[in-house]
Amino acid sequence: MLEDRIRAARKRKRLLLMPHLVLGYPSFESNRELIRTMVESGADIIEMQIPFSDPMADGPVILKANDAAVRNGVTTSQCLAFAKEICALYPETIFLFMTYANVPFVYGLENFVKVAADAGILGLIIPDLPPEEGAEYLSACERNDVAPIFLFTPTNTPERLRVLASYCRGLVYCVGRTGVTGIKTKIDDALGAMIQRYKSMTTLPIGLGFGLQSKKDIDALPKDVDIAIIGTKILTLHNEGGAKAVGQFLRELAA
Amino acid sequence: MLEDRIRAARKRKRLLLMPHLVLGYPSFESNRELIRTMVESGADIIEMQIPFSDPMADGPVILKANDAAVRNGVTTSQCLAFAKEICALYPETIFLFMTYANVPFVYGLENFVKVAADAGILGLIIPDLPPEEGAEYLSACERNDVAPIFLFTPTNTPERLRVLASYCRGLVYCVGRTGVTGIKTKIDDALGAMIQRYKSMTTLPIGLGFGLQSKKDIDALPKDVDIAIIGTKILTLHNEGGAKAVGQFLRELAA
Amino acid sequence: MEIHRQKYFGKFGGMYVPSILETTFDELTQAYQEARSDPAFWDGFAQYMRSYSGRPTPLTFAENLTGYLGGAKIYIKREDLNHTGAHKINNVIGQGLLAKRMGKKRVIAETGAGQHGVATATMAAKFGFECEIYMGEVDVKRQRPNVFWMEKLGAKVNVVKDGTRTLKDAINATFRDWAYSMETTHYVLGTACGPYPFPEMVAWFQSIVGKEAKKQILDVEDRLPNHVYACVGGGSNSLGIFSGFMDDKDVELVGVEAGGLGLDTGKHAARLASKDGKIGIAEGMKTVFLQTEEGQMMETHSISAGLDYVGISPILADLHERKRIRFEAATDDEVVEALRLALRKEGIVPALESAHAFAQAFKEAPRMGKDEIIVINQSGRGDKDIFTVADALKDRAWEDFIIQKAEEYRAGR
Amino acid sequence: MEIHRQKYFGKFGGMYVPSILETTFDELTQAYQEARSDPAFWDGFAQYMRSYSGRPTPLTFAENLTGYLGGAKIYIKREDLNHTGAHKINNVIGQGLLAKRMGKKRVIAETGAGQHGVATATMAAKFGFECEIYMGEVDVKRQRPNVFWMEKLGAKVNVVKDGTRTLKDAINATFRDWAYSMETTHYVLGTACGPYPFPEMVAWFQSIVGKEAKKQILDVEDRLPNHVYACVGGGSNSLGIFSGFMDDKDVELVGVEAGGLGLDTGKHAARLASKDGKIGIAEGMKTVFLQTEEGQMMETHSISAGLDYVGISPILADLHERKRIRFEAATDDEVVEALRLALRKEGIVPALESAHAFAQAFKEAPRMGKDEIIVINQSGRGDKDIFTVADALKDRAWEDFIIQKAEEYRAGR
Ligand SMILES: Cc1ncc(COP(=O)(O)O)c(C=O)c1O
Ligand SMILES: Cc1ncc(COP(=O)(O)O)c(C=O)c1O
Repeated sequence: MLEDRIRAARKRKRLLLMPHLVLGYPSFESNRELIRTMVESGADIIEMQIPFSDPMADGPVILKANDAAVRNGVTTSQCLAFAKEICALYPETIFLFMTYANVPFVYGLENFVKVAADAGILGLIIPDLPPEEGAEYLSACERNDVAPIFLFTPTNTPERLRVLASYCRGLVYCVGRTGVTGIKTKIDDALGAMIQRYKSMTTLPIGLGFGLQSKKDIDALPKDVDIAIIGTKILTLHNEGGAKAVGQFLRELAA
Repeated sequence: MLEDRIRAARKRKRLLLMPHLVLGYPSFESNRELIRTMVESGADIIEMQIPFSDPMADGPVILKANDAAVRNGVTTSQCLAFAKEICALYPETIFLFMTYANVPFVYGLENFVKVAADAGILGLIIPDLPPEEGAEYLSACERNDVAPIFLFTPTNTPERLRVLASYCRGLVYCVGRTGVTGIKTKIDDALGAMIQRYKSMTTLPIGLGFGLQSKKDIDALPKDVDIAIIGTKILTLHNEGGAKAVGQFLRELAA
Repeated sequence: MEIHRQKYFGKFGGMYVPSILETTFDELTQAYQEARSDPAFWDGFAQYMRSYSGRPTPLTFAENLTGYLGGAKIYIKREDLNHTGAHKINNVIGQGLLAKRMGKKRVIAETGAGQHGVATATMAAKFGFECEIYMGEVDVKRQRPNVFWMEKLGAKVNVVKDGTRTLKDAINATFRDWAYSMETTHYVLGTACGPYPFPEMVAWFQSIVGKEAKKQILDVEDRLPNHVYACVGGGSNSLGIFSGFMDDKDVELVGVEAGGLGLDTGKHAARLASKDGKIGIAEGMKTVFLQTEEGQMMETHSISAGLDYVGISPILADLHERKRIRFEAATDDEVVEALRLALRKEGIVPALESAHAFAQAFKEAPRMGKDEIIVINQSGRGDKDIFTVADALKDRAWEDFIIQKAEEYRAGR
Repeated sequence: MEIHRQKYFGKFGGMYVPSILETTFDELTQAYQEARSDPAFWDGFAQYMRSYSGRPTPLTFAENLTGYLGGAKIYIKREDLNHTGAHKINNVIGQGLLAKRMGKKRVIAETGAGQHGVATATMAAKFGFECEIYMGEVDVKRQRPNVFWMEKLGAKVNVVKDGTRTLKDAINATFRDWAYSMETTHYVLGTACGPYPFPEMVAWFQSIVGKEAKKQILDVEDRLPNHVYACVGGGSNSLGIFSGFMDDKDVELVGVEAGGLGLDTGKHAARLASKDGKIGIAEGMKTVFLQTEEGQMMETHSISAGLDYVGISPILADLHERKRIRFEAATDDEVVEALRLALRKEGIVPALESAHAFAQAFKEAPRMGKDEIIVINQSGRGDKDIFTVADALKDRAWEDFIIQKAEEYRAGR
């Protein structure tokens, strides 16, 4: 389902935009405004992170947002309810959840995937849940037609990429360089070669993430990239200039 | 010589008084005034301590006086010259030196004893120079007719007392209790017994020291005591009330 | 004890790592397993510990405590006598030798009490690695002397200001560093936690403690102890000593967690001894954590930085479930009292961490028979805790000294 | 080495004690000589050191320093790994066993660096003695952590405000205590100084260091070292290690004194390496002292409290005169630099005292052949010196920490 939706959108647009936000940060009210702006400014896919106290794969900016949201007392049920509301509001937009394994684990994995799917969530990104640890997760995703999305990273061997690809659905989340979120990727020939390598392992749409900063970066992206994933930059803009600044940035990118 | 002088004095007086002072503390000028007062107030024997930086057998009061005198830069030569002046001034009074082994050792032991004897000093008390370490000292004393005075203490065995007695000349310096200077001796039967013990080891006059505080103490002294040695009390009085206070105290004792 | 050579220990453990780290973990797992099946590696390790760290550490008979408490005979395994002052060096030298084998040039580590940081900085100086240490801001404050020495040993200390600013956040920060640096860098994890192979590997290196202790008690008593006590932060010192007696079913093993202000106050770090612990996934492993209903890791509390941790070794979680180890907790107050008693009676200065094991043993020993034998693992020495101990005992002279020192510093500026 | 069984060592030594202490010294001499001729006593002592203090301490090959300095092969004898962190415990346990044999109930001691005070307080706790420690006011200030632990170990610490308020005044104060208390009390003198039998007795207990070191170097190198370095305060650690090689005439022995601000500044504590030392009598012995023309003991200076002493062991003064030991001095600055190098290259933290031996060895090693072997005695660990080292290195973060701590204390009052 996710893959189909992405392919359909891709028909209308050379490059899809996938901004990120942290649920409950600074508040759900603010999330609502931000998502409306994102949708209106050309976002095709929105990655909603359910906050976690120990987001080991996130850099300082997203980490701080997680800390704040957790301290605000954001609950998983709130996030699921919020997703249901939002997905209904913007049926044209694709919504994904990103979170860490403990959140669905403690909620009840099976139930989490089902409720998320019912809410309209099309895919899940759980960076600390590799396929080997995720048998229950994978089968719940399959049953509920939610895409388990895995990350391709530069350090993964071809064999490993093949394994990841075999479990991945909807899109592959490609990492431009080593490291956690929030570090700028240098867009050069090496990146092109890397995307080629990823591409040769999968037929899924390619999302490239981590560190995109400007329209110039977007224009320089290798042509095989289907989706530009923008995390830290969006959060930084939002922290500094609110939804307005995010909207302006997305419109520039989409232009 | 010392013994004869003491016996002669003893003929005239039941109990001789032997006050103590630290040379150069607080100044030689002050020492002159103090000695004059002592002589005029009934002192028979005066114990002049040549200050040392590490007076291991002295209690806090005398220790502080030593520290101060050393910091004032008092020299051994000054002390010897001072002794010469004073002995000439008060030929009726007996003057002794008290000091620690390093002072004469560094000055030159042989020479020290000779110059002291020439000055008119009749006896030497060096608490950290036991007879076994003092061969040179003992022979210098003998040659110069200066009395090497040793201490009898409650912890010494009879054998040890006999050894000390055999080297001691002039008087024996008896310690009323264990410890260093400045602690009050309880004058009771035990003390009487102790003096008896000391007395049985020597024919020399008996000086009893350490901790005498008042006329009452003096009156309670066992009859075998020939000399009351008064150190810390004198220094304390001098610190608090100057030579005048010392004089008053000595006059009381002599009364 | 045959330590499992598999990622799970019962239902705990695993390898919950982001894909960016997978290759590193594969490489590490392979290097570790090769080293483990090469007897020369262990011999080299043991030899290094002998000539550099002073192993074997003694087993001291605590005659006065035994008499005072009036029950079981008490022995103390003296990990405090290790170079750098705690058992942490065992694991660190082991991983250092492994990192050399893997051709790494740099090491990174998290630290709570700072003992593991000092040990890692020490090993890095000795082996010629570059070194960075991550330490929570709260822990930096309460363990400044250790920070000082890490820096003087040439390590860079990064103060972690995320989350609860304690050990778990330092672990996350170190994993983040590793995600950039893994090619040149080895992450020297400091306790038997984290993704496979860390729990098993750290327990393996620490098993040197249990091997020695078993031999030593047999040498002096010609029989096994009845009870062995160890404090439990992540679980490395306890697994170290317990491993020597794991297969001896008659030896009771007692793990002592941080009871903080009391198990019913919510201010503690007792994952297994309290009712507050729940199974979860974080820091790369599935184990018991102190977490909210929502699965958020909680703030923990302990007087000892080294036990102030939300998670626990998956190996211990399993042994708890299988009832091989009994878990108890000692409160801050009991710990300070135990420290005082150990100082006065035996002239030893247990680290506040180790003093938890002492506190529990002191509670139980008087009720035991005189024919019973206890071994307490003194995982480290308490010198590092001087600021904490002085505060706990409200030592006025110490405060005066610090105030005067501060005035000198101010005047010099 | 056959240590002399007589009061004098060449022209040094003796027993310059007030008659009030003579009986005690006779009793002590007798007890010591009996113990010394009873092999069971030494065995008991060695066994105690094994099970309580972690002996034998290792001999560590300093591979990085060897490579960095490019000359002789450097080994380090690790007295820092003893319980309480220095060689002082060797002597203290020895004297403690003797005091028990003599039926004493109380022990007293002087201390400079505080290591001997901590060791004595530790022994007293372990053996059940009452304990009082005398320490100069200057030393209390620079070694506060040690004072803290002495008190927590149950000892009373008496601050000595006489004279120069350092070690020599503490020694005098302890003798004064002893003059009242000798019946119940043993004076645990901390170094190879003072009246007979202390110099010889302390050197005897410390000879455990040299015995081990000799065996260890023969084990690893199958030959004796060319040079052995040790720092010299009173002389106990140096005599300890040197004793193992005294009769091996080809082994050069190098004693390193405190050079302070430099031998030509008058601000040092080099009794034998400088021209300022002269023979004299104080603290109950005849030996070389730093004294004025008038025979008054001088104020000395050293960055390390433990070497900041006017006198020196009469045994060393004699060995100096007989040219068996070469004496050198290292300045405060050289010592801080040596400490820094030892930390960075080997991950070890020598006490500032011990760092004097390192400094001198570092000066000389580069000029030696690669076939030569050096042993340096690391007499203690530098944890205790954190305030001094932080000040010497002007560590801003440490200052900030102390200032903040002081503010907390002030706020709490
Ligand atoms: C002395 C000491 N003991 C115990 C611990 C707790 O860790 P673990 O449970 O891994 O032994 C620490 C941790 O820093 C420590 O420093
Ligand atoms: C670590 C250390 N080394 C050396 C010394 C100097 O004493 P000695 O010359 O007796 O070994 C001291 C004295 O306190 C010390 O603490």
